[in-house]
Amino acid sequence: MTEQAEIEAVVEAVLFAANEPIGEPRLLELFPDDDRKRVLAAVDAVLERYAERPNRGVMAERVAGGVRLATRPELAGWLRRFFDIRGRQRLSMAALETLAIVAYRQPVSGPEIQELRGVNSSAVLKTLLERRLIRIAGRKPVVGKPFLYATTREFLVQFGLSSLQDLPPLEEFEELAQPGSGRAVEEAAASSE
Amino acid sequence: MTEQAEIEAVVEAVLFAANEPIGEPRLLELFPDDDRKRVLAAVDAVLERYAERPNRGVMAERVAGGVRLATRPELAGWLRRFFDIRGRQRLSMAALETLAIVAYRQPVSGPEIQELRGVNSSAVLKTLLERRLIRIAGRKPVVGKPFLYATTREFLVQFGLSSLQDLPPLEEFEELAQPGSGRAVEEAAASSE
Amino acid sequence: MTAATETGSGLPAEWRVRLPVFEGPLDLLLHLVRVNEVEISDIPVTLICDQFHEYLGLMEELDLDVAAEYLYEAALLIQLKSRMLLPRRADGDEPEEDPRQELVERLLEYRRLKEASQSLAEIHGLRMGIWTREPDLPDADPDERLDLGEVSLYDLLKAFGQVIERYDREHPHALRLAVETWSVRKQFDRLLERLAPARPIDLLDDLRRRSSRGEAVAAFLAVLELLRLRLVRLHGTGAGELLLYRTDRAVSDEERESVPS
Repeated sequence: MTEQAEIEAVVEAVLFAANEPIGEPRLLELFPDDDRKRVLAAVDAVLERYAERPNRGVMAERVAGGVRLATRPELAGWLRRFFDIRGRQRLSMAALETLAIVAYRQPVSGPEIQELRGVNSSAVLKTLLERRLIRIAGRKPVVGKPFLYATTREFLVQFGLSSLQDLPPLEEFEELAQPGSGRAVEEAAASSE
Repeated sequence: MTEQAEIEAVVEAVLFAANEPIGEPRLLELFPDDDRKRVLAAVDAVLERYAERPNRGVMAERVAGGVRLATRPELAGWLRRFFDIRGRQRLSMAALETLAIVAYRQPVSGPEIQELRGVNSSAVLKTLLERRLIRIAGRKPVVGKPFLYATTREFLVQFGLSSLQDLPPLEEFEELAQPGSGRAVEEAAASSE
Repeated sequence: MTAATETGSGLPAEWRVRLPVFEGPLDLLLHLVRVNEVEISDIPVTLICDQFHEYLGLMEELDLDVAAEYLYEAALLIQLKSRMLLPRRADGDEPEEDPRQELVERLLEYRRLKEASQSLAEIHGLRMGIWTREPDLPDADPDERLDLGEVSLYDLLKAFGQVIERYDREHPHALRLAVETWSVRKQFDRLLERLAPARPIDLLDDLRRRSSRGEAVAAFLAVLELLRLRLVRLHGTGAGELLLYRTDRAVSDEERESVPS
């Protein structure tokens, strides 16, 4: 049996050193079985310790099936200034469109993506592969055996999702797309100004 | 003038992201001159926040030239255990290269792999055997009778392949990596800040 | 193509000054639906078709490269426009299919996709501002950075590409020929795998495709072995091809072992 205080310290230290989301199972592996409840309580205690407050610069967040420590997004401007970095390159709209298709339709093949977007998407797919946001998930058993694509754990991390179930539901968009809906008319009016 | 709470948050975020000790002068540079006292107070507040307590895994300490956040040295044993376990689920680039050679040239002998990679690969081969990604597929009937290596079912599962025939030829990868269409390249480049 | 005259067919006047750029033809169509304040489900084909062509005309005026995808869509629209002009049958018990149906579905689908990607863009914009630390790994091999659960086929291919590239760089061609030894058995296996019943391969063509003289020699020796074991037969054609046919015989392990490796 391990002291509750020590378990909390270990959990905090692991999250600090690991720089990636750590799921409870990996933390539980470190301790004897009868510490189980204490480990789970320690994770909650650390989450609480790093809860968002105006004077906190670091937060604990649940992403990709684990917990990780990271800076609060609101401080981005300050950090960019301090480290004198312009920040990572943002994804283009083309890349985000392609990523959305992969996220919602996975596993999805290159030709299917091209069909949905109406344009050739191979360069964008390469960008997403290089940024590890998508991966090749096999081949589709049709003529030409095109690659199938799926999202990665890195995608969940970068978009702050606990799992794919956390994606904004597509039904919402379906509703919005209903002809005559208030939102669509509003949009049309706004863009015609 | 900046709010005390915000300065504290910025100082904590900077120390977290920096991976090295940060001195007060560099922190002071971020803020207008009349924030001076508040910045120094914020550093003290963060030092206090990360003061050593039995349930804390991270501490703030003054070291040569500044303040840094680090895991408490008493926890080193726990961290080593954590990273040891994690290491078993990781692959080095060397291992991935070797795995790729086995995949594409199987059955292939140790000396042949060494010839292609230019370095001794026996440690890496051992790792790959342990992870069950490759197997020994006999001996090559040449001087020294070196082992021949081939990939396993586990390998197919890992890479989402239904059979070795699905392994894409290198040319297909080159197509993916260098799409010829100007339009597609344009798309990838059109990423805006 | 519709002339982009001063009156035009109703594209916003400022487009003549600053032409917006779209992600593709569907994006342009969706935008035209918006600026005209019409419903996707009841799209005025003639108007949209004319404006689409006018946009392409503006692109050409500006010497912009009009991508093939736009031209393809333009052709579809012309086809649709002409179908809309055909008289519809008034009789018939079955409800007539709207020729626009397919276009409508594609646009609705694309609009959903647009909405989804915009919400991803918002999340992306916010979360780009999150910073993490470089991990400190006590005693860990800093090279062990690939998470086995995350390594994919793309990484594997890339790794193999790197090996080949490095090897070629470090081994000037002449030297490599001297070092390389080509396995006859490997060529034997390769040919057997390639040879499907009733699908002959052209021997000369196959030999020409070998990466080096050494490999071609090994492949030729492998063919001799295949002939010896009556696993293939060779058939010369009038056109000067040498066709290699797979016979019905199965290959035994002992026979395979007898081929020099």
